[in-house]
Amino acid sequence: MSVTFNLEVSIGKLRLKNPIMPASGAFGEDMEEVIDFNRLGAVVPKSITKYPRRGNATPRVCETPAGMINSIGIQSKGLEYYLAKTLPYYTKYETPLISSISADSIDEFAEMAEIIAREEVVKALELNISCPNLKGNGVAFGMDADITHQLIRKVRTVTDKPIIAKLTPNVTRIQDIAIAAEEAGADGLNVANTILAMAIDVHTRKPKIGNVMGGISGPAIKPIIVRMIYQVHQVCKLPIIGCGGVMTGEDAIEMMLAGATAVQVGTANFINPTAMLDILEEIKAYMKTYQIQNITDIIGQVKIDA
Amino acid sequence: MSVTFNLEVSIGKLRLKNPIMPASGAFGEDMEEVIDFNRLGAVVPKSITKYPRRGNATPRVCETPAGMINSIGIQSKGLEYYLAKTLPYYTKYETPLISSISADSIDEFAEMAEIIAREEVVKALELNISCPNLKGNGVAFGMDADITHQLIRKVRTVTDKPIIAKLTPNVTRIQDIAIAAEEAGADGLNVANTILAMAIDVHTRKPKIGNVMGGISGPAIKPIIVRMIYQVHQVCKLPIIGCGGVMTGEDAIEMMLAGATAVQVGTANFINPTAMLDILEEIKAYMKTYQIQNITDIIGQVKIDA
Amino acid sequence: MKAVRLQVISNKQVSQRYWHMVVDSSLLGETVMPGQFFHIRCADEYYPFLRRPLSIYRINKREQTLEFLYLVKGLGTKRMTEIAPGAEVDVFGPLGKGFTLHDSWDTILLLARGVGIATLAALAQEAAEKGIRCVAVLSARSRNDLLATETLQGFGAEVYKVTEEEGTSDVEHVREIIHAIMAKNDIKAAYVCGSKRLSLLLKEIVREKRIPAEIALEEHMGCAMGVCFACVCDLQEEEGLRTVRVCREGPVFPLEKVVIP
Amino acid sequence: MKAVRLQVISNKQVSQRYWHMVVDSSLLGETVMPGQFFHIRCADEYYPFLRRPLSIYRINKREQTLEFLYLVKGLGTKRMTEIAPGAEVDVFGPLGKGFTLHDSWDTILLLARGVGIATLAALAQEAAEKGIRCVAVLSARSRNDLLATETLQGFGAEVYKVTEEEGTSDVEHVREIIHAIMAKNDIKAAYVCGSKRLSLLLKEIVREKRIPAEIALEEHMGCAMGVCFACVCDLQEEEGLRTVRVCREGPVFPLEKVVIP
Ligand SMILES: Cc1cc2nc3c(=O)[nH]c(=O)nc-3n(C[C@H](O)[C@H](O)[C@H](O)COP(=O)(O)OP(=O)(O)OC[C@H]3O[C@@H](n4cnc5c(N)ncnc54)[C@H](O)[C@@H]3O)c2cc1C
Ligand SMILES: Cc1cc2nc3c(=O)[nH]c(=O)nc-3n(C[C@H](O)[C@H](O)[C@H](O)COP(=O)(O)OP(=O)(O)OC[C@H]3O[C@@H](n4cnc5c(N)ncnc54)[C@H](O)[C@@H]3O)c2cc1C
Ligand SMILES: Cc1cc2nc3c(=O)[nH]c(=O)nc-3n(C[C@H](O)[C@H](O)[C@H](O)COP(=O)(O)O)c2cc1C
Ligand SMILES: Cc1cc2nc3c(=O)[nH]c(=O)nc-3n(C[C@H](O)[C@H](O)[C@H](O)COP(=O)(O)O)c2cc1C
Ligand code: FES
Ligand code: FES
Repeated sequence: MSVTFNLEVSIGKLRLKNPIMPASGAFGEDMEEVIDFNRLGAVVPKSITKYPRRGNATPRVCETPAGMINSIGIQSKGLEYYLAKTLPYYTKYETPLISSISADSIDEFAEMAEIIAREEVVKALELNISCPNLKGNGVAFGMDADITHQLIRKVRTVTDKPIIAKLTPNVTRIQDIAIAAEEAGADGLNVANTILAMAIDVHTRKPKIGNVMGGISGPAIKPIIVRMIYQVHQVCKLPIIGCGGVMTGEDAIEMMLAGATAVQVGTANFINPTAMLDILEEIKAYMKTYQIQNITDIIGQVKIDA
Repeated sequence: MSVTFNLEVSIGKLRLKNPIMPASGAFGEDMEEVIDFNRLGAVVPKSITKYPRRGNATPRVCETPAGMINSIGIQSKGLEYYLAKTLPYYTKYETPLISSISADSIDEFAEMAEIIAREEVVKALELNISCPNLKGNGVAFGMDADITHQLIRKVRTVTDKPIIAKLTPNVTRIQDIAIAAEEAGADGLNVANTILAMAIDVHTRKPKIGNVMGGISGPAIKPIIVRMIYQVHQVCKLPIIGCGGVMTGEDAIEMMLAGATAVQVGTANFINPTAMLDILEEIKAYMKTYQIQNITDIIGQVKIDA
Repeated sequence: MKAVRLQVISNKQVSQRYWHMVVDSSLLGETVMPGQFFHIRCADEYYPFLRRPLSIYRINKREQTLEFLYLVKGLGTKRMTEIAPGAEVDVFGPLGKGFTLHDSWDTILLLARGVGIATLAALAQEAAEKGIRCVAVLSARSRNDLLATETLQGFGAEVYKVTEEEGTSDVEHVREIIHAIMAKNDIKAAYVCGSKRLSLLLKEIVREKRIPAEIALEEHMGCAMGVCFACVCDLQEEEGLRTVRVCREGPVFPLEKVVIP
Repeated sequence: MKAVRLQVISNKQVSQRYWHMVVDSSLLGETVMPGQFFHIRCADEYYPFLRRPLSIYRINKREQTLEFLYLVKGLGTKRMTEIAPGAEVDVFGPLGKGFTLHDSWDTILLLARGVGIATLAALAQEAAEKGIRCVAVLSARSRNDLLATETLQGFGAEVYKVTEEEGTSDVEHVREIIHAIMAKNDIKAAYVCGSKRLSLLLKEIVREKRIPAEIALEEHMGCAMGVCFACVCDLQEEEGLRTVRVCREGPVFPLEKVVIP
């Protein structure tokens, strides 16, 4: 008796052959030597900025218990290079590409989104609204529900391609931001970016990150992200992409049970370069064990006692 | 050449012989069998509520990478028992006692604070404003700067003993809450309580905590707490008690470099029952290595490149 | 109760899912009672992070060793299997209150499911030392899981085995066995560990027979020293429900009082 | 470049602070060049969490082994010392670009500080195989730290040693040594690793002497495969500054281009 296991999921009108994709900033062309991109649900290159940026001072990463802090500072070659080189590179893969965009203002988001969305190879946009809003005292767009609403609404007017808002977890009530993004017309939510963190070397007394603070990722924060996925799923109908600390297939399943439709894998790629493919195999094994035919059947299926 | 190392620190008018004390909820009378309470900077019993409470469903704890989630639900024997039994028990120690108070409303905080502060053995109050405000949709008091201000202000009117506001890290800008507490007359800030988290058993599909969500503590969250200590120290003059993930003397030093005056140790006690005393020895060794005579000399001394 | 590093004398797989560890307890310097447990650091890491509670399985006063029998369940016990003889293991204990056993009793009944056998084995040992007879009903998934029975038989216990594998472990069958045992023996007290269903069964039987019974409970623990209130359960007392800590007031409780959820 | 589990043949302490590991590379199936490195998982845990970059110290093509020489610095390298022979170590590599060495050169200069010796040792080995003479200036805290020099001497290198312990490691003294070496030998190229001060010194000297030089850089790494941009440094190119990744475009760079911060 052979059963086929269906891993397909959808984020708005974007259909993915499976729910596993890389997290922006922890993936790139150079990984083609270690994994077959065609086996992924989607590819998500590093967030792109309008103009080239040099990024932050080194050290840019440091290790923490079960996690790492990074402060790369969106080092980027700028939109021009992205259109001329990065996007064309990915045309050789059949896997849908999600473009992650970082910008300094709402207008810049809209401007970039419009240009990028025009590209055939781009199947969806992920708006990194966790980056600081230069016009708002440097507070991240995604820390404010109103600004999030304005930003998504504006981008919505320039493209019909699916828009995913990548939320920041550094907020009091992520549900409010999620609802704002939903009402403004987003097609999906990424929960979430890194949590602001800091580590100090007690011997040199210097911050372990050149830029003083950075974002913590990895298994350490997974329980916080799972909670946020669950909270957002309770109040909002949009498909959620879970992101933060996924190392194994079980971690991905946990996020899906909490309410995620798809899952991004970031830091795990640094520890295990084939993590995404291993996770896919582990998900298949789980489906087999529990005779789950469609992976969509487990989304939000955490059992809460009445 | 013998140098003496001075570990004394002050929180308002409360003088502590050293900066190490337990975190509320991870300490209790039963620990007297494993450590000498007289060697601690302070003792902090479990948060007390006005009326007895049964607490939450089990399991109440679960393990996460480099951390744990708990949802005890402030199981408490109530104020009456606390006054009759708990406080008198601690009179046999010379270590100052900080009373941690949890309440359902601002008035209840004030009422309890007034009663407890009258007790001779109580040297300071720690207000657990991370607990849900029953009159505010269950949102924690400490998630709102205005409510925090009102709460501290009200308690300030009923006692002259030092008031420490124990902040919740589940906020967008902890600096705003810290400033509100400072302006309202707090003498110190505890940064911070646990971060809201969730874990799901992928086999049973049930939350690993009976109460669905709980607070994550332990080394996993230390980088987030260190960041918050640093942020609060930048904007606010009050002494800070750092709390979250301290396992070793170096962790305590790290928090002090970020801006903490004292440090609480919670979960570490579960892993190593003599953690607090070991941490004290490690701090002394550090002071010796770097010839630091007064521990206060390192507070906030992280070196930031211009 | 203290945290000490004890040397591991042996640590071996004894059946498909069970391991057995012997440690040198000469440095412990505390008396250990059947039913008590240790909170064990399975690895010197931050994940597994928490200690794991394990009952004392055998107490060898003369050789100054302690033994644990453990089921390899998740990360913690898996790491515990990796501790090599000669290495040290960080144990915190002895913790909690043990079983009540009166010298005057001549026969007692032990009812254990799965790794609950580990907890009751120490009691069987003490009973043997006191000249008290034990009749034990051991339930498990498979014959393979029942390997520990040999220890109990070594203590002179009369052992009945039931397993899922053989289709003999249903509650009604166990009830019949217990009734048969009670018909043949003058059981003075009964003890149960490791199964909710069997605990409810025994509760019913001892209520009828009016004999004392104790249960050793398991609950997820944080501190294991009574300060965190993670490990609570409810006792039905005359004045109403009373919440107690399994690590401190337990893990052994009077069976009739425990509210089995 | 791939992540494979290789068997550890030996892993021994070779001096107070240094360890030496030999692994069986027969399963690697990739050519390894001096100056390249591996990103090593020091323990199968979540803390240490990240891999650690270590240069290849010796490449034994015939025996199919690779060797690493490492300084025990923090948590990761400490855990690495605990890997027993026979166990496996998860290595990812070979990564990065190696040194440039022209067959026509007859003598080269190596300038290494501390564990930078490990990186240059592989180059000395290749030079020996190509019949190129090496003169090496090795700097370290103590004589004890200089134990690796024996390997270099084994490759026929002429070795000068300076240490803090003996007060011989200051930049001016090293400058004198290098000038003396250059007076006696026709140095065709120079290589440096492990010290900012010595790199600046060598940069100055080779600029005067108009010989090519390379530097092997160290930077904290996340992915080590070029995707995270953690490990950047700046190169001074004709068109201006260019930011490159140490793990991908490096770790070996033309000394004259590197902006030493
Ligand atoms: C007083 C007491 C005595 C025990 N004696 C024994 C014994 O002698 N032999 C034996 O094999 N087992 C015993 N157990 C159960 C044992 O503690 C668990 O099987 C063990 O903690 C599982 O850890 P793990 O890492 O393998 O599993 P995981 O499922 O990965 O553990 C995850 C977390 O859940 C906790 N946990 C999981 N199951 C239990 C459980 N049944 N009870 C308490 N905490 C649990 C773990 O401690 C850990 O914190 C006892 C439990 C208690 C409370
Ligand atoms: C390309 C390259 C080759 C290297 N080759 C060798 C070698 O052959 N032998 C050797 O002993 N050392 C070498 N190093 C340095 C080695 O990577 C560090 O000493 C090691 O990572 C320290 O890890 P730890 O856990 O012991 O120290 P910790 O200080 O605890 O490490 C904490 C974090 O900082 C990083 N880190 C600390 N120091 C360095 C450093 N100098 N470079 C990069 N990351 C660092 C660690 O990787 C880790 O992420 C090399 C570094 C690079 C970049
Ligand atoms: C080195 C690094 C760089 C990152 N760069 C970006 C980025 O450019 N844009 C973005 O939206 N997120 C970025 N992130 C965040 C990740 O996409 C992801 O949200 C986060 O790492 C949590 O997932 P993880 O725990 O699986 O890594 C970066 C993360 C890391 C570790
Ligand atoms: C089991 C447990 C119970 C706790 N109970 C309380 C409490 O009653 N009141 C309170 O303010 N904080 C409570 N906390 C939070 C701790 O005081 C502390 O803020 C948190 O655990 C972070 O510190 P740590 O990482 O050192 O444990 C509790 C924490 C744990 C683990
Ligand atoms: S485990 Fe902490 S009170 Fe029992
Ligand atoms: S370490 Fe990631 S780019 Fe070099």
